Amino acid sequence: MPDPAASRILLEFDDVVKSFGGVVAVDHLSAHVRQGSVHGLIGPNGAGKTTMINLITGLFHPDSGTISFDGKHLEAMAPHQIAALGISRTYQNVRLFSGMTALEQVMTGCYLQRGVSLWASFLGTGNARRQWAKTRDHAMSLLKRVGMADRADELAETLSYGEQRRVEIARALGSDPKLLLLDEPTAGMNTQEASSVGRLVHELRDSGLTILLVEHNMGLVTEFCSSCTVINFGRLLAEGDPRTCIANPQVQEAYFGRQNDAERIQALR
Amino acid sequence: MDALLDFWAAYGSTVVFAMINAFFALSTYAVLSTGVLSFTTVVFAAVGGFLAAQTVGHLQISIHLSFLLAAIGGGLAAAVVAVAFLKLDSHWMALASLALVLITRVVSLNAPILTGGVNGLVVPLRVDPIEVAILLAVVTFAFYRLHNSWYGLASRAVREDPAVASTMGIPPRRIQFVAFVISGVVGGIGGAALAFTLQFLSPETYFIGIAFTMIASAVLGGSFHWFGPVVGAFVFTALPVMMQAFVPQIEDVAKGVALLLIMIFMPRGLIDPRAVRLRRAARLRHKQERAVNA
Amino acid sequence: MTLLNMLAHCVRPAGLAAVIAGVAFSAAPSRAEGLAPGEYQIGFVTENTGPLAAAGVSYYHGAQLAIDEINQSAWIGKGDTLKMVEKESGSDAARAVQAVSQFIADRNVIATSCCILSPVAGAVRPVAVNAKIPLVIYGATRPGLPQLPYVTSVVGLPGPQEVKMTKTIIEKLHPKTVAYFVNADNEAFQGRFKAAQKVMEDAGVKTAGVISILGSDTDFTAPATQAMGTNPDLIMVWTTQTPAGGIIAALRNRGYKGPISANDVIAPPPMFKKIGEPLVGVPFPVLFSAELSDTPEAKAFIEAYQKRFSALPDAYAAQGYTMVYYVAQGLKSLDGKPTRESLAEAMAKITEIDHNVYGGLPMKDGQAEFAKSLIGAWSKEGKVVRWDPK
Amino acid sequence: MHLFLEQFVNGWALGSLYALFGIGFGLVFSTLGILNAAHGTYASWAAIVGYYAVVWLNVPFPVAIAVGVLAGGVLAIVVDQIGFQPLRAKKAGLLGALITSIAFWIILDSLAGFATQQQSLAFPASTYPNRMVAVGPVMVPQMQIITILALIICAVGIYLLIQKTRIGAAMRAVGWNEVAAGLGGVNARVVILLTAFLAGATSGLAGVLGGIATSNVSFTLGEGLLLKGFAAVVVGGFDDVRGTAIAGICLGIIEVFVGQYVSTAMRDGVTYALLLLFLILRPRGLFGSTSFLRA
Repeated sequence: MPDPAASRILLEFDDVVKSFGGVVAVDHLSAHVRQGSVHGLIGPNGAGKTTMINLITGLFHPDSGTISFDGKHLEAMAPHQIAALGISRTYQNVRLFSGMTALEQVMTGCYLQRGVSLWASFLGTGNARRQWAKTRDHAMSLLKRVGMADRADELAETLSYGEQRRVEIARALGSDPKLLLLDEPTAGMNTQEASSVGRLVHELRDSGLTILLVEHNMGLVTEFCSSCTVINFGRLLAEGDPRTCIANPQVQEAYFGRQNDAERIQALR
Repeated sequence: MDALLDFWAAYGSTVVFAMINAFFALSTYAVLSTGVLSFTTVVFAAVGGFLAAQTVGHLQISIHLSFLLAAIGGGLAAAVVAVAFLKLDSHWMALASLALVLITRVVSLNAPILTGGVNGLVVPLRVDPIEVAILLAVVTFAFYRLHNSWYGLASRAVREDPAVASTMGIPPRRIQFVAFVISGVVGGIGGAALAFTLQFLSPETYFIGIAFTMIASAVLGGSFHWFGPVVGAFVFTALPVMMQAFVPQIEDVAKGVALLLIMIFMPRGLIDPRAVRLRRAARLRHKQERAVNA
Repeated sequence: MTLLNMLAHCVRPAGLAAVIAGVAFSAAPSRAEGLAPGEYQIGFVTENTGPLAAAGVSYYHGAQLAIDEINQSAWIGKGDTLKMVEKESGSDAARAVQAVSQFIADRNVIATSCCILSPVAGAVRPVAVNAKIPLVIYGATRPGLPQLPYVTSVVGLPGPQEVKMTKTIIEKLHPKTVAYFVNADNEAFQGRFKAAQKVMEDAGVKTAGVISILGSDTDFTAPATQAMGTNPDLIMVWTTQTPAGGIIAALRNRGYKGPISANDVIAPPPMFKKIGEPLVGVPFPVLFSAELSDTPEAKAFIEAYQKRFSALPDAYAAQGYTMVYYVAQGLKSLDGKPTRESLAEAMAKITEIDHNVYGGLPMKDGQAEFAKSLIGAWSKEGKVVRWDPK
Repeated sequence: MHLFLEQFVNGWALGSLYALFGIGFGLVFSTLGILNAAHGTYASWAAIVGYYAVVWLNVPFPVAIAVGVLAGGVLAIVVDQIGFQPLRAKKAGLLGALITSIAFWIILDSLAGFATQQQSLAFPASTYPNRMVAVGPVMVPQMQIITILALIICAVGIYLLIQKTRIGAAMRAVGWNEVAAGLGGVNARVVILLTAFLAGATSGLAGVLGGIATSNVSFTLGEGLLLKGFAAVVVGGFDDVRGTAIAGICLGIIEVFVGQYVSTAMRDGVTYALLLLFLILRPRGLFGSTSFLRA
């Protein structure tokens, strides 16, 4: 396994500013994510983490600054173009499509990998049918990978919250991304479920994926991330090794006020 | 068999109008299934209808060819409309489409060369109901294929959550553009079918009445499944006939009340795949629970 | 709720279709229903709801009255009687076509009658022709609608009565300029306007202005100001009923003192009740008027109508009445068992409707021609009188 | 010049009716998120009720207006509670509410037809102020002055209500998010009822005044107001009463001037083309500031 710390930079924020009606959400932020890493993005509530994810995926466009991915500038691109470059994501509060089964959700995630034109798919040509079956099998294997294969034909909204998160991750994997953005994938999960997500993250990294993980659970961050970025009020607080970052007094202050209480950090595990 | 012939003689025309309304409902469904509420089907129907009537009248082309022209005309009109409208947010688009319907009537009143104006337009040919039925079957089959293709999957995603769909690489505006063109083609065909059935067109023919029929049909039948609009169109067309048979004095009121009850008790329409799946899931859970208990 | 539950469980399309078909079948006309021997049905497409319901109800009442009279007096003879069956169209072409199709399917219906609006009549006409059933049009005025032998019309076409009134007005008032109000979305009134305008211009009366309005318009203060702004010697109103009332009221309210002429839409008594004073002295051409028509048939009709409906009949009621007598006359002329085709042939041969309230009603090529028209106007007391400019 | 002034006043009065109606229509759209096709029938019914109050009970003019306005408001509440409340619970969205409102349109319209025996009625001339008043060089009918004043009073009143009072703040909050409003101590139900009533009453006022001024009390009354009022709302911007009022007046004046100086046949075409242009080029209207994306 190549050393992530030495690998090339896959995603880079350079002096990015984004404000909403006078409120600055991301304030001259520069940061980067290296290829093959599991990179943690942490900060208190309202720090601008989700805004960053939305900027990367093109749902928001920065007021100034540049965001580059694999050498390409993202800031003027539409979300679907960015997705086509190989960036995929999940959402803080699960956003699955109502009325679709788990398998259909993941199939939809495979849209970019469908291999045939819409027209051929409509006509149902032999090739289109073969590709469809192939994609379907692939979607099933993704569901298996997140441990949801036996629930494939169930309506996603009838699944439990944790199960929905897994389906959402499988859907995000459908486009065969290079960079996966996970926005608080363990929110609302118990410790057991959370660490199984952590294991999944490692498996994915081992298969060559770069992962940007927005996470509140410090335990998970220190356990699974190889590097991290800490932000508050849209500004960079610390960067680098997770343990070092958390020990940073500024970070401590942002999270806990003036107290330096290691036990409370422990309590967050 | 006799009963069937009797039925056809009495209600054949109702069935034909139901089929025509099914085209309009499907046309509305085409855009609705990508999350766009648009009344422009009326406009596409007018384009298709007047185009078909005029080409048959002046160029003496066959009825089949004129159906093709109506489909193309409707599709082209839809492409133009889509380019202008797809910049707008959903609510505004609904309103803009309504404005376009109103303008269509003013235009058809004031462009007698194209539409016959206030005097109306006599359509010399009549379409065979069987041909309408075949055409509807073909169009419905096309919607079935669409539903089960990548486009169908993408359109459902765009409808449920366009932002999420776009981050999965599905371009919402492009899917909606395609939806508009489909809507235009089907609306144009429906307009031509209406022209060749009524055989007399006036500016009133393609107006608010169609807009309400098609939206009500699509939503009543169920706008989450390709077969919903067809069912809705048949129910909505048959409703006045039934009401006339049972409560002739207050048939309009009864029609409104029926519509209201359906909306209150089945807001997602008569054909709702989600409800079916939810019921199936509930049944399954029930069975499992019983198995566990036993 | 049970029906809804039923529907709710029938989400399977086939099941739903079966339910619809079942309900529809149960509503289908049954051949088994017994009819008295020699009883013939007229399928009447009513317009008792919708935008034209005010006139539609009058047509319907007139026809009802004629049926009763004919049956009571055994007018057809041979023991034959008439029965009217109605279906509502709400002035919608598609619904009218369906209604006529259902009449056609019912073997007991020997003739049909329909339509105030020309687009609706235009759509119904081919249906009747294809099915070879007599269709008598009672309201729509588009020229060329009759198609012998099946489609005939008892409506006065725009032209003669407008011409007559316009000539009289020129003679009596000597206007030099005229402003016209006309319905932009109604071909019948466009026709009447054009007929009047031609007479005016042929007589050297200049057009001061033509103001188009739409049938659904309600506010006429601005159009009234516009018309008055052209300083005409006369204002002619060729519009449908509600706009006509509104225009005349607006003109008078804004202080227009000059002469106004209108058309028979202001003749029905509810119009005077509604608009009142401003209508006084406004001339209108009318083929039938409860107050002016004085033939014995007309008087009997008026009396019977008033007795039955507690209201004076208007020109629409007279047309509905005429329609039924026209069909009855066709039946009367036939020997033995009439069929739809033989009735159509018989009706096409009729050159004069015998029983009419107009003092003579010739039929030419299936189209009624009104030889005599009257010029009426409202008096201060709310009676229609012969128009007298002084 | 004289004609120009007269027509200007005519247009202003006509536009005031559109604006009055539009304020009610827009209120429901921006606060409750309902595109209400039945809104026109509130105006028809207000006029019909006002008419019968005059004809049967001989009530004086101001009372007739009040009765009509009340009828419009109550009808709006009834429709809201029967038709829209169940949908709100099920989150059926814009489309479900639209279809429901179409159902109500059909029902209320045909009932209005029965109530008027399918006739168009008119208030007897003696029951309302129907003289002309000299305002500077032009003669203006009293009803036009009343209509113009009614709009000014209603627009200012509702604007102040929405912008300056607690209940108005609650209405705006409901417009944004019903759940948030519920949490913030605002009783969403009360706000919904109040909004419905206010909307029905304003449109009802337009109905009564229009019915009197145009000698047309019938089921067709509301339809014309609906289309033009809708245009006023869109051009003015949905969430701003000032915009609706100004846009309504402008539309009335434009309509009259197009009829007078351009072509009466194209009159409505110009109105709707303007509407479309506004939608495409400036979808937020004259004053509207927010979009409808409630993320």
